[in-house]
Amino acid sequence: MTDESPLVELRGIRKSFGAVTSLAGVDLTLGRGEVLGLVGDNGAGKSTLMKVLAGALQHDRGEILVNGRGVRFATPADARREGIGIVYQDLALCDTLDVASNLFLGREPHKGPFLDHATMHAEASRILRDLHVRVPSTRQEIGRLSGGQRQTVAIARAVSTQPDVLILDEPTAALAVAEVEQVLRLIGDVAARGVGVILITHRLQDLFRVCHRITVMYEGRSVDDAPIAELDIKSLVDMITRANTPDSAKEALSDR
Amino acid sequence: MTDESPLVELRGIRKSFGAVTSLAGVDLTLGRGEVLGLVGDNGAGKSTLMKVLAGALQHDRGEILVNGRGVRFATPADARREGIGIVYQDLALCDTLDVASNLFLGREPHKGPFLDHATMHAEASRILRDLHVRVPSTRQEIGRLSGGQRQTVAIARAVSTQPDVLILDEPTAALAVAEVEQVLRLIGDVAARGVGVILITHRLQDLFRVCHRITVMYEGRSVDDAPIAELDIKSLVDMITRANTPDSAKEALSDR
Amino acid sequence: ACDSDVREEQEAEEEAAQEIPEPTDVPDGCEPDGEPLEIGLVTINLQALFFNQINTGAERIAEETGAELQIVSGDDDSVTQANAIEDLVASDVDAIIVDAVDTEGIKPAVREADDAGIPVVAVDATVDDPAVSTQVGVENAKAGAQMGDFLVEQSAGEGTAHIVSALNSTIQLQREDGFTEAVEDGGMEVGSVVDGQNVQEEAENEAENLLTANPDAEYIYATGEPALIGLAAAVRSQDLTDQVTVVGWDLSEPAVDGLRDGWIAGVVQQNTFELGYQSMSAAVRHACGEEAPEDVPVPIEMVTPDNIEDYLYFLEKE
Amino acid sequence: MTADTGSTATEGPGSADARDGTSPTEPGPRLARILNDANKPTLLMVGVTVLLFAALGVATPDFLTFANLSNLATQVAPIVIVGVAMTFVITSGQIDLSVGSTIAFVAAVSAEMLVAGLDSSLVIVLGILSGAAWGLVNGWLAAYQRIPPFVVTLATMSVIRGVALLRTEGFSVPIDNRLMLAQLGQTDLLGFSVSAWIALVVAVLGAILLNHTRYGQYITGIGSNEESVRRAGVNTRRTKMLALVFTGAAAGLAGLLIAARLGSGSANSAEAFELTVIAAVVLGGTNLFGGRGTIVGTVIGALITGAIANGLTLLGMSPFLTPIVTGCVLILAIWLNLRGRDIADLASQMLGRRAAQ
Amino acid sequence: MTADTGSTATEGPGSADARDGTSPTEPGPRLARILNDANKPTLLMVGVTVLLFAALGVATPDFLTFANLSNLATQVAPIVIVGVAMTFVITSGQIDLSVGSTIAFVAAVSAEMLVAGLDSSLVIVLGILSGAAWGLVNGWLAAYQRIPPFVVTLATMSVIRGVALLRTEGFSVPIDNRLMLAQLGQTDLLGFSVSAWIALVVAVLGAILLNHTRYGQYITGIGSNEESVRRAGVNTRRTKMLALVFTGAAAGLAGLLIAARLGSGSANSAEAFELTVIAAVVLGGTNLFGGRGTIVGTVIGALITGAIANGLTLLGMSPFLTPIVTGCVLILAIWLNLRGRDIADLASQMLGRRAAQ
Ligand SMILES: Nc1ncnc2c1ncn2[C@@H]1O[C@H](COP(=O)(O)OP(=O)(O)OP(=O)(O)O)[C@@H](O)[C@H]1O
Ligand SMILES: Nc1ncnc2c1ncn2[C@@H]1O[C@H](COP(=O)(O)OP(=O)(O)OP(=O)(O)O)[C@@H](O)[C@H]1O
Ligand SMILES: O[C@@H]1[C@H](O)[C@H](O)CO[C@H]1O
Ligand SMILES: [Mg+2]
Ligand SMILES: [Mg+2]
Repeated sequence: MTDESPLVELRGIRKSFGAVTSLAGVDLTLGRGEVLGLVGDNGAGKSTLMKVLAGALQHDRGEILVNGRGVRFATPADARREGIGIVYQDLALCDTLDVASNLFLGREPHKGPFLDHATMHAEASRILRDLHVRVPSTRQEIGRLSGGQRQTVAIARAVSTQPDVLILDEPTAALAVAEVEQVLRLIGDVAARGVGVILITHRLQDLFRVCHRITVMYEGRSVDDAPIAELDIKSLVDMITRANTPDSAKEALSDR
Repeated sequence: MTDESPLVELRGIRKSFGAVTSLAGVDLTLGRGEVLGLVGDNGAGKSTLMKVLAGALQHDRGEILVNGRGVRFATPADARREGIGIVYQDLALCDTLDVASNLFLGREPHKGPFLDHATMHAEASRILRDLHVRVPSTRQEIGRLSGGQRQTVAIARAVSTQPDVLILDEPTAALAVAEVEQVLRLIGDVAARGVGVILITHRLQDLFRVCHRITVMYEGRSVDDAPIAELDIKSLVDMITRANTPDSAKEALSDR
Repeated sequence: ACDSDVREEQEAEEEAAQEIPEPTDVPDGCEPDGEPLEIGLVTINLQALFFNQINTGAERIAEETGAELQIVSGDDDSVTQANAIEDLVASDVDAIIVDAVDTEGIKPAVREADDAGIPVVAVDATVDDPAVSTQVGVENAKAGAQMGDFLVEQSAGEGTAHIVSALNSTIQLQREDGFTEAVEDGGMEVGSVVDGQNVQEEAENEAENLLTANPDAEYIYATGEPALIGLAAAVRSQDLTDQVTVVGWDLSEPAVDGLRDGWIAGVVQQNTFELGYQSMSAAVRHACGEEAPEDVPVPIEMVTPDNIEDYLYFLEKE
Repeated sequence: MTADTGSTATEGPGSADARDGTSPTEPGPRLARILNDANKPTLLMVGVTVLLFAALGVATPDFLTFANLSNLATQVAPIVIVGVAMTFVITSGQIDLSVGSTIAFVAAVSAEMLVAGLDSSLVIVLGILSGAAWGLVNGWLAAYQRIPPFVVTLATMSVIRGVALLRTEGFSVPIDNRLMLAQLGQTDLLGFSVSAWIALVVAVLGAILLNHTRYGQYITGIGSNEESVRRAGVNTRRTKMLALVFTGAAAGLAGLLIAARLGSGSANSAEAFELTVIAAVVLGGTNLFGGRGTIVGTVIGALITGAIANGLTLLGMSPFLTPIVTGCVLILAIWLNLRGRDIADLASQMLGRRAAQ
Repeated sequence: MTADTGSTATEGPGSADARDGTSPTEPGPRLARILNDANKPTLLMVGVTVLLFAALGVATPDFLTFANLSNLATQVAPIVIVGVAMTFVITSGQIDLSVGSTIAFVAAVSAEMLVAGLDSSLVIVLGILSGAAWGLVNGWLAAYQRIPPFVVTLATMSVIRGVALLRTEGFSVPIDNRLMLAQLGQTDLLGFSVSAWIALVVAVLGAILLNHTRYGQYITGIGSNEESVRRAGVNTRRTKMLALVFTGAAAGLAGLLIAARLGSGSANSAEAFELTVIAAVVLGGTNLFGGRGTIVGTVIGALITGAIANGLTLLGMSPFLTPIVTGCVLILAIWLNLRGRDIADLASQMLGRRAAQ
């Protein structure tokens, strides 16, 4: 439990849904202040893995270590307590609640037993303004926002919890150009403060702008891990699609 | 109603939700075999406009012309009949139905009064294979697929209806690299067959690979329209964010 | 057509309907403020023939005395009945007649009416409270016992009696208790008791199951109209008309058929029309400030296969 | 991806086109596949039902006799008939509270029509049609006027029984024992009542309609995401309205059968019937909020509730204890069913894993 | 984006930081804002209720008298009390069918306890606690054992009334008129009954809890998307269980008040009460599938149904017509409410447009 132990370490994580095996043994390491890119084909198991790390799903086998200490998250609340914040790919918003309520879900400002609506809306609009997010009103129901607006709210929520580990599952998928820039800048900022960031994205060029290291998943397994400096877009694409892997290696992989 | 009239023309489309005005007057033209990029900031009104064109929403004012003929879509079925196919940004899938059922929703193969399950699954797996889509099984409930898998099913559905106008609302947002390539190739293929394609995306580099022309929306209005040849990424970004528009011009815009 | 033969038979059978007995001793009525009397009647529900015949009787008296009668259904619920009485008090009726779902739970409402100076007549169900000006009704426990004695005669004090009851009706529980005591005193045993919930289909299902569980059942007692209708249907569907002897309460078409066929040995018939006549007459008298008796017992009739033809008017509504 | 279907065959070592997608329909290990594809909750419900029947059979010898099972079939028939239609309504995300009232209406009015001299055959047709007509009123108000079905059918529940009451003035209308309709209520075929056979036919037709027609797909889809189905070009309003017409017609049919069985039609019949039916549907595994429905489950749900009532009476249980035991057995049954699902999940997972190695 | 809030002020001409986001909370044109932000359905329901009261007042002079309005308040009090709690249950995507049985249980058992010599104050506490205890059973089975609340409460509905029946053997237990609890049922404060005042307090507390506490947020969020709320770190099981404890406790309170009013406790009270309560809640605008709830709406829903029953009796309507008219008025009320919403939408749209120019 020294300072040398990585911020997060996953070892041999496995997870099945009925007869479908989504994770067949994943290892992953994240350091303090590190931005880790997690890439892989559609259905490779990235989101499932992140749900496990965020406590939203329970894995069948394998270990999770935070700061070198073995943990088991029975609920997302457990993971939160360990300082893990996440933007889910499906955003995990409540459509009938308004923007501010979604932003503060689970940690609403309150005065005694009562919600502090005024602070909530004022804070919400401040946070959104800081993130350069434009929504018609913080009182708008979130189900009525555009795809990009929804996503920015989800990002704002995760960031504003000030986590030690920030997981972003395709956070920029629905964002316009300027908003993407904003998010990339944000990632740099939080990492500079020592936060460990895991970024899942299919926009490979973004990875090269913010990541320190890349972990590649393939069919439920972690198959590669390399510092970004050793990679270029072409090699990365090959790693994801396993285009260069000879059949024999694939075989070895499948038998593992 | 000559062959000279564009495939689709939208004139002065306006749409409000209660007090929120999403579309404040949009013009748009699409030719046969043309790939039109529709871009704009988050919340600019792109999805709302496409829902209007697909009959999913009814606009308050303005005209829709298909092949030079004024039409009014009361339901999505009406738009379908005019040959309009669409991939919605929210995908519009039914989570508890399986992959094949979603793929054929509304046009299920049948033998007499009965569903032809065998054909349905065989066809579904053929279509998905043609599109290089990988899902665990065509009998899997769609709610249990990964984000990218869901999106490919939605694309496969829209394409397989063989529409005259194909609307793609951020179709590649959740897709991995190879799948994105696949979709871009597909867009080129269908356009070559004379289909008009409207592509909404925030991945500007993709626009330059497949589009002929770009229409830019800003705060519910169409504000620019230019052949792709006249643009580069920088100028496009400026058009979207209206960075170069002097305040006086913005003013004029708002007063329009 | 499928039914043509039967239709011919039916026509041939068409017989003159019997007349409902006329009311005796009808009050004169009055018009206190130059307006006709307004009387409210809160009944239990509108679905049993029984209650509707009380209404018919009351309406007849209303016609003859020139009073206005407003009937409110209690929908089998004591709170609904209390609400209805409250509302009738608010619209300032001259008297209220009530057939209580819950003979205890109605008391505060009755007292409220009494406090407002509105006389209350209780019909069918006995409400034991000084606020009630007149009781018109049947002694259920006693009549149940009478039916028990009748069955003991039939069985010569041997064998087991089963019961189709309604646990949600106070009166029917009293009938069950009276009956149970009498048959046990007479040497018989009480076997299965099932709950028909005062609903025909429930009673039929439960009676059917009772018959399956007791394949050699000989004697069965039904405590009310829905129970007897359900029991009769069950006995028919199980083809047991030759084996069982049924006794119960309240005439209905299936009960009459059973009496004619002989496997229903006896039915307690309450004089429903008389209940209506008497309660309305008492209400009118109280409203006009006249004297009326505190207790009007309405005798029951014991209908048997021998005298059934005299009571067919109880199948009529009016 | 290591999935049960075709993983070894198409994605394993040596498969050159692994990159080009799996062949999703290729057959995988049989048992694991069936456990995964089949409606697991339903399979388990069957198990729980068998258990319940066995337990009751052991507890009282009368229970598993042919005569009693035949009675049971007759007793649950109306619940099954209306329950099958209700499965469509609930699967589409709607609800129908007016079925009990429609039963009463049709029972009473049919008896009146018979008294008025109409022929049984005509009365049967008119009875079902008038049920369907009330369903049309419900469906139009719910689907086209967009009033929540709960409110619509709560209101019509009051109106429909009210009309029946008004017509009959509370009088239960006797049906002459010799008329064809009354005879139907007393006829047996191969030891089972006509009602039971009709219920069987309705259930089979319902299962086909739900699982093997476009209509069934749309019903499920609407319950899952109505807007998606509408955007797919389907007339969702008509689809939803039709479901309510079905419950109306089914209630009409049930009303006729109940009148035939009791030999009289009463505006008093089938009070609280809606709850019994919805209970059978939900107990069977159909999601109360829509999107998932099973006809087999509904039949089983009806059988379970019917068997508990029937069995406890056969056991000679005190009527004061019956409701308590009924409730407890209900909870036990559904609990077993849910826990069983966990076990089956585990089993199919282990089978799948072995198959994938 | 041209929106009603702050559009002129922050996004209009001359605003330099338009690119940097709007100031979403800045005040816009008042009326348009209120129409847009306030719970439109609720505002409209108030309008419809006023209309109904006016119509009944015109039809019968007795209706709008103070004495009758006071009666009406007493009559709807139990519906409001249980309805407020039920609003939480339904908003969270659950349902509670056992409330009627709990009322009967508490009414009967409290009467028994009084007969046994316990003090009224103790009986009141025990009555509410025993209601809450049944709610805890429901909540534990539903939230922690994951049995659908519909099935759980259907089963306990049978069990709870069964226990009450067993204890009282079906007879109603009289309460001595002079005991404090019975006195409560007859006391007026400022012309309104104790029940009515308690209902008012419960409604106010409920509205605060739903709209101004975290608990209320989570209830609404769970009904909208339970998994999202769970992922936000909230203990959703406990939240859902608590809602069922509320309905249990509320039913206990209502049971005490009903027993006090009737001067007796009966295991047969409040049959089908659950339907009345759910009707009031849904009529008031709470979504039966969860995610949207309104306490004011529930109170209005209870008032509407109560006023119809009360008004029709005052009108001297034939009991055979009453259910028909009741159903029709219900449909009319909700239809007006929905159409009215369209009109309000139009109005706020036009106001918004004018403001944006
Ligand atoms: N609840 C579930 N039940 C069954 N299968 C599931 C479930 N959730 C995920 N899966 C399967 O697990 C696999 C991995 O899914 P996951 O969402 O983790 O992929 P991903 O790497 O995030 O893909 P994408 O890039 O498309 O988001 C997929 O094949 C998916 O179908
Ligand atoms: N049903 C609705 N009710 C109220 N406002 C709505 C509704 N739908 C959309 N809006 C608003 O209309 C505006 C335009 O939304 P739209 O989804 O068309 O944007 P978009 O250009 O597709 O954005 P994105 O790039 O984020 O997908 C947004 O401000 C949104 O909040
Ligand atoms: O006395 C009556 C009748 O016997 C009827 O069968 C049911 O309710 C009771 O009040
Ligand atoms: Mg993913
Ligand atoms: Mg969009």
